Amino acid sequence: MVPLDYYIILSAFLFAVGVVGVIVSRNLIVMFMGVEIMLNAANLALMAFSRHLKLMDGQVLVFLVMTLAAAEAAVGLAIIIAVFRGRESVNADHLNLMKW
Amino acid sequence: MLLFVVAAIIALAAAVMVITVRNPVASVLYLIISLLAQSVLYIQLSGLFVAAFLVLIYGGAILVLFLFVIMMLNIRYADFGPDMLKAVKPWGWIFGLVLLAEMVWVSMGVSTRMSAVDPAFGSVPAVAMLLYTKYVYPFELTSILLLAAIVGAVVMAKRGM
Amino acid sequence: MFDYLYLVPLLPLATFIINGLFRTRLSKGVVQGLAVAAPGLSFALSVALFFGLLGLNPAHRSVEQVLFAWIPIGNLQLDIAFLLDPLSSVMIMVVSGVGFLIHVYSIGYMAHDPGVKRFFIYMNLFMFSMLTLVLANNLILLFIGWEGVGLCSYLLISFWFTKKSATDAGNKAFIVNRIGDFGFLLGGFIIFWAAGTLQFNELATRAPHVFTIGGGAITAATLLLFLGATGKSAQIPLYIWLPDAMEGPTPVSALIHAATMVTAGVYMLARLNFLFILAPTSMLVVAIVGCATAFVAATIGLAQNDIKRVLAYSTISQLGYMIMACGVAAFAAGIFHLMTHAFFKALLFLGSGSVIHAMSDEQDMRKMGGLKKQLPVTYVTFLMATLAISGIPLFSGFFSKDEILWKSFSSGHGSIIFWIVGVITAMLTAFYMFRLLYMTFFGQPRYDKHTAEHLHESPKVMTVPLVILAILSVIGGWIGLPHSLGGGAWFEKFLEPVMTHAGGGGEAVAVHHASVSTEYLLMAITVVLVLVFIYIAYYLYVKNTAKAGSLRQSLSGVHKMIYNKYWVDEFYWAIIVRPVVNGAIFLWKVADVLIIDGIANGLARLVGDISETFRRAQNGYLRAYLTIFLIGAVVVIGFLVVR
Amino acid sequence: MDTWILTITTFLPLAGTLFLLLIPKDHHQSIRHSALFFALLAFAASICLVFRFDTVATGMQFEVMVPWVADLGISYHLGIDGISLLLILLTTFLNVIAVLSTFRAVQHSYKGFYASLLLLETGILGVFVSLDLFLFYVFWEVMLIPMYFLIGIWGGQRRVYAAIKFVLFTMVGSLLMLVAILVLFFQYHSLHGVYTFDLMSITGMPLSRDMQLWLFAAFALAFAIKVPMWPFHTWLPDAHVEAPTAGSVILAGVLLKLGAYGFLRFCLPIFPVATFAFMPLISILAVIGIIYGALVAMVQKDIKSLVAFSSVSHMGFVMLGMMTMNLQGMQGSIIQMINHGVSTGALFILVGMIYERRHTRLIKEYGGIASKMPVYATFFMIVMLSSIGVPGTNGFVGEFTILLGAWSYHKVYAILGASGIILAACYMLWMYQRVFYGKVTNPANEKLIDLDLREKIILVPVVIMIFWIGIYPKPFFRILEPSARTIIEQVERGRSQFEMQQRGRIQETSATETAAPSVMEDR
Repeated sequence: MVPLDYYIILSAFLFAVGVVGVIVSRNLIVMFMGVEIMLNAANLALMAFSRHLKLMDGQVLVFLVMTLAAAEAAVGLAIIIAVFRGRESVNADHLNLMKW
Repeated sequence: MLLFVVAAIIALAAAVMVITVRNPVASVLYLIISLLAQSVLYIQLSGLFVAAFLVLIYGGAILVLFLFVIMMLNIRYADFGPDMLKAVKPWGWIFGLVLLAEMVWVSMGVSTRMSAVDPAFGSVPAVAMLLYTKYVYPFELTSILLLAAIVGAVVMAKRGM
Repeated sequence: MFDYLYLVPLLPLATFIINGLFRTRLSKGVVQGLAVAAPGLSFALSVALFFGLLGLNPAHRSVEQVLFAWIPIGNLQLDIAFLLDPLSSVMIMVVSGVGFLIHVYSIGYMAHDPGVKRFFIYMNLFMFSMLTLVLANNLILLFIGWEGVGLCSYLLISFWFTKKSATDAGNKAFIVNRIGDFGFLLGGFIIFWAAGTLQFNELATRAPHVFTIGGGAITAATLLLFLGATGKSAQIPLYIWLPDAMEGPTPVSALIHAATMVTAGVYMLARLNFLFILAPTSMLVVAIVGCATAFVAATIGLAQNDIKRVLAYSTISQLGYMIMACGVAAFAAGIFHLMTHAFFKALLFLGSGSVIHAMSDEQDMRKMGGLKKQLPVTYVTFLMATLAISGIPLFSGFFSKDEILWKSFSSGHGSIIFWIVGVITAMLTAFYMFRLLYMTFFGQPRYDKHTAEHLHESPKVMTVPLVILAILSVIGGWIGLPHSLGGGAWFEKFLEPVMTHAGGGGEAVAVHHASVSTEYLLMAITVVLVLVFIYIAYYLYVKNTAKAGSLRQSLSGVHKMIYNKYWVDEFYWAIIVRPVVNGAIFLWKVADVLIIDGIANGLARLVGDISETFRRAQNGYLRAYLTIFLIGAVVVIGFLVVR
Repeated sequence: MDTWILTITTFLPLAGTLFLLLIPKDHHQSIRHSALFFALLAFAASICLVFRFDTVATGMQFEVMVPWVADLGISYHLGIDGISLLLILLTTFLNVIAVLSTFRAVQHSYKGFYASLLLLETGILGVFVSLDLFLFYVFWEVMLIPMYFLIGIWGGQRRVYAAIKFVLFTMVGSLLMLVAILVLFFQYHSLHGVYTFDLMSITGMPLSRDMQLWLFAAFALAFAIKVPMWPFHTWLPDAHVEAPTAGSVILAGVLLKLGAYGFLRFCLPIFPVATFAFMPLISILAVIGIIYGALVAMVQKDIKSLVAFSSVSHMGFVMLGMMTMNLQGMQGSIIQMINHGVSTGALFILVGMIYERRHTRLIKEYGGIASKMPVYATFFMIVMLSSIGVPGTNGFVGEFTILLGAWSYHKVYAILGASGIILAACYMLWMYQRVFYGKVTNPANEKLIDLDLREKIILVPVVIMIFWIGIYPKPFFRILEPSARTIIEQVERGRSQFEMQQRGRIQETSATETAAPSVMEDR
């Protein structure tokens, strides 16, 4: 049996990758995928704890997170489409009107 | 153990590729690979139902949506020109690593062994039972959430057409 | 019968309201008819009430009619209530009688004015206010009338509102009167908090018990009330508004600024005699102010050329007499003179109005002359009034003025100085009044051809009131024939119940150190001196007019001073009006805009500047925000981990 | 009926707001008429209050007490006494007038305008009826928002500046007041172990002298800004000049009264000791306000800001009367609030009428208006006379009783205050002369037309009120007397109890000494 902390540390690595992806990338879609990676990292941790504690509530939570991710992806992508239509770009740096 | 190591390496490597390749289509494909590897880990954690769900819904539906959008907007090797915020990239990496270190530092201490579990753990009926009894309200609420997301997405994407 | 007392002031109010509301719908004739009928009816009623009062025992000649409670708070119980006693009954007769005549006269005088309806509406409001003033049973209801007449005075002075000088004069009248009212109110406060009532009859019984004679409270209260009187009755230092008030139509000058309103101060002093008698210091001040005003105004009157201005200064001067009379505790004499003055001064103004009317609105006496033939009725009546005001024996003014002079000499509050100044004033009065008469009606015509063509005697509607007033000016004084001349001093007796409230009024009659022979002597001196000055006026302005010019030359310094009214207006302007206005501008521009608003806006700007520096962080770049977000997360987690 | 009548009155305008939201925005006519309908309905409801009101009883009437947030002791506690009753009447009355007066003045977004106006009315009425500090605070803040929009959207040139200034000034005060309310709340809990915001319970709560001073100051600042007392008045001219007519009417007519009402209802009864300590300060500020407002009004170039400064002066009278702590001054002060609401409200309406015709408020643009608009000039004259307190109009009754009361409190204040009536005559008459008298020199004024029927209908009730209060104010005094008496008694009793406690404590602590009893400051 693989120890719990292996999963958690893997989850931490995945999460960090997601964070870096969101920050470093300038492509809105890639940033979005960074968010997805973070969500999955959290899911993995949830699965591991669920197994460890022998409580299936964790799995239910994972299930709910996935539906949330689906909703978020749908709306997020719709926003990206709307932005792209207006600006002809998916560069996050072009969206800098939110100031002052 | 070996299975874990292989799957973990694939998942992590694919994730790194997601954020480093410049072609968004490739990114999506790498993400799918990462997800597949993670589903293996899910099965190893006796989450059969969730693992299936991950592959079907996440890999199948959500990421396909990503692909659709990328194709539709026709973004390939997006060249964004010079970076206006040069400081962001190094700081992002540095603090990402610090964050990682912190998380690892915290995770190191958790208990190691996992004991055996009932074979029914994580099976479809077991999860379903939980979903329709204890978590029936959140479950139903997610449907409303999804509905709202669909309406929102349609409105958002349709405007101006 | 006394139940109808309230109708006396209410009738003019009713016509005021009717005419005011339906001004556009009613024809000119109806408006005039109603407006004239109201004071007429009031007068009839007043006479009836007067006889009703005569039928009562002298001790019970005081009728109160409470209409409704006005301001009831705690122990402050003010009613809308009227008080009929000898004093107020005389006053309502004078006010409504003279008022009625002047209303009639106005029909003719204002016939061609486009604002005639408005004129009569204001006049009715005035009648109401004045009658309320004299009938009020408490100090504050009196104040309603007091300010009401002031308001009407303002409205009527500004009647020709397209003329800037008229509206300036209106404002001046109102504001100067307000200064007096300020004193009036404060005086009322002192009395209320000391005596717990403002109702005259109650006050009269309580005053001797709550105030010590010559005490600080009563002295302050009476002086403040007297400040009110100086405003309304145009005494030093607040007399300056009255000459300017001549900007109003002449009937207004006659009614408000000669016969009735300006005497309100005298009425008030007489009404509150029981208070003033308790404050000898105040009495002295009153007497001095009255005496000084009489003299100063008379000197100014010597050099004025505007016919109405001369009359205005004459009014101030005569009011000074009345005030002086009150100051020497001869309240009845003051009221007596008030009444006779109402007759002859109204007549003088109406006569001058007739002249002005005939002269196509010319008011400068230098452009008149020789009008005796063209305006016979006006001339004769004017002459009667002039004789009356100069104090020629048998005319009404003689009796009342002589009464005052005698009392100022003989009364316990009097002094020989008052008498001397009073006599000098009488001489000056005779001089300037005859100067006016001669310049207007005698000598060669000095008016131009155009005026001459339009020259005409006034219509019947104007001359009849003149004649009636002339008769009154002659015989009006006979009711107050003093003992020394074989009369019964009937007028004084009639007023006695009001004047002896405090027991002090008796003093006015009781002083008899001086013998009857002294009285004859003083009377004779006055009459002779007056006749001498009438002759001088005749000499200078009819016989030898060149002499008047050379006299003016030789006295140019004095002439300039009195011609310019001692520069009092300019003085007030420089030391009060200008500093106040400049101070106000300073307060606005500096205190308000610069300091207070500056602090408020400065604080706002400070906050704004601080946030200006911080808002630079909001550069709009998503990734910058995210980086900072990440740093924050790392720090927080790091803190939790390390801890 | 009696239980819910206050709630109905208070929330009728809110119902109107909601109803207006249902009407399509281009149906101008129906928007106006329904706004008027609801304003009239609220007025009718408040008239009902008068008939059910018991003028003899002391204490609150029509009380409703329903727990709202029971754990925190917040309750929906309504009730009125004579003071609130008159102010409620004033509010509903002026609101009808304000709605009527803007039938033509508002140029755009009618719906929002009337919705805000009605919402504002609910906020104001709420303040007058609530007897729970929390509820009071909620209404107090609710009121700000519609007023902000009224000035900020439908105002004049510098409307945004004025609106923000108004909101910031008010907020600064009310936040401090919130803190003070919370302090009271916890103080009550520490004394009695119960959480409550109920005014009736908090009134009479023993507080130390220092605590009273600080809390009084916090409350007083909020109210002083609202009144506005000198030197917190500078938001007022800006707000008035920029606000649309209806906004000015409500602002001057009712909003300013909230400050004075706050003093009466909260500051005085809750902090009796502090009241006596602050009396000289507030009186001095009031007197300064009277004279300062009048002087500055005299040199204004804009009619509206002249009227605004005259408000500062008039509200000075209100505060002076309140601080006299005797029946005459107190009742006069409340009557003066009504007077000021009626006559200043009317002045703003009148200015608004001419502004609609000429689109300027500068005095020098006018001159000779009396010959073009005689009816208008007459109305203006009547209202002006009421404003300068000519006897027979309402202004006199108020000023006279206030000054009479002030005289017994402190003669100097009375004298200085009375000098304000001289200055009032100066600035008003001078303005009247420059606007109405003289010849028409400005050709733009040649074509002015006189008032139409609607405008007369607006002004006639106001004029009736002016003379009613001036000639027969007895009904008003009768309604006020028990309430004014109650407040004075509360304050006096609170102070004497406090003094007795102090004396007791001193005697306890220094039983051996032959110390003289503590000398309390004498009023």
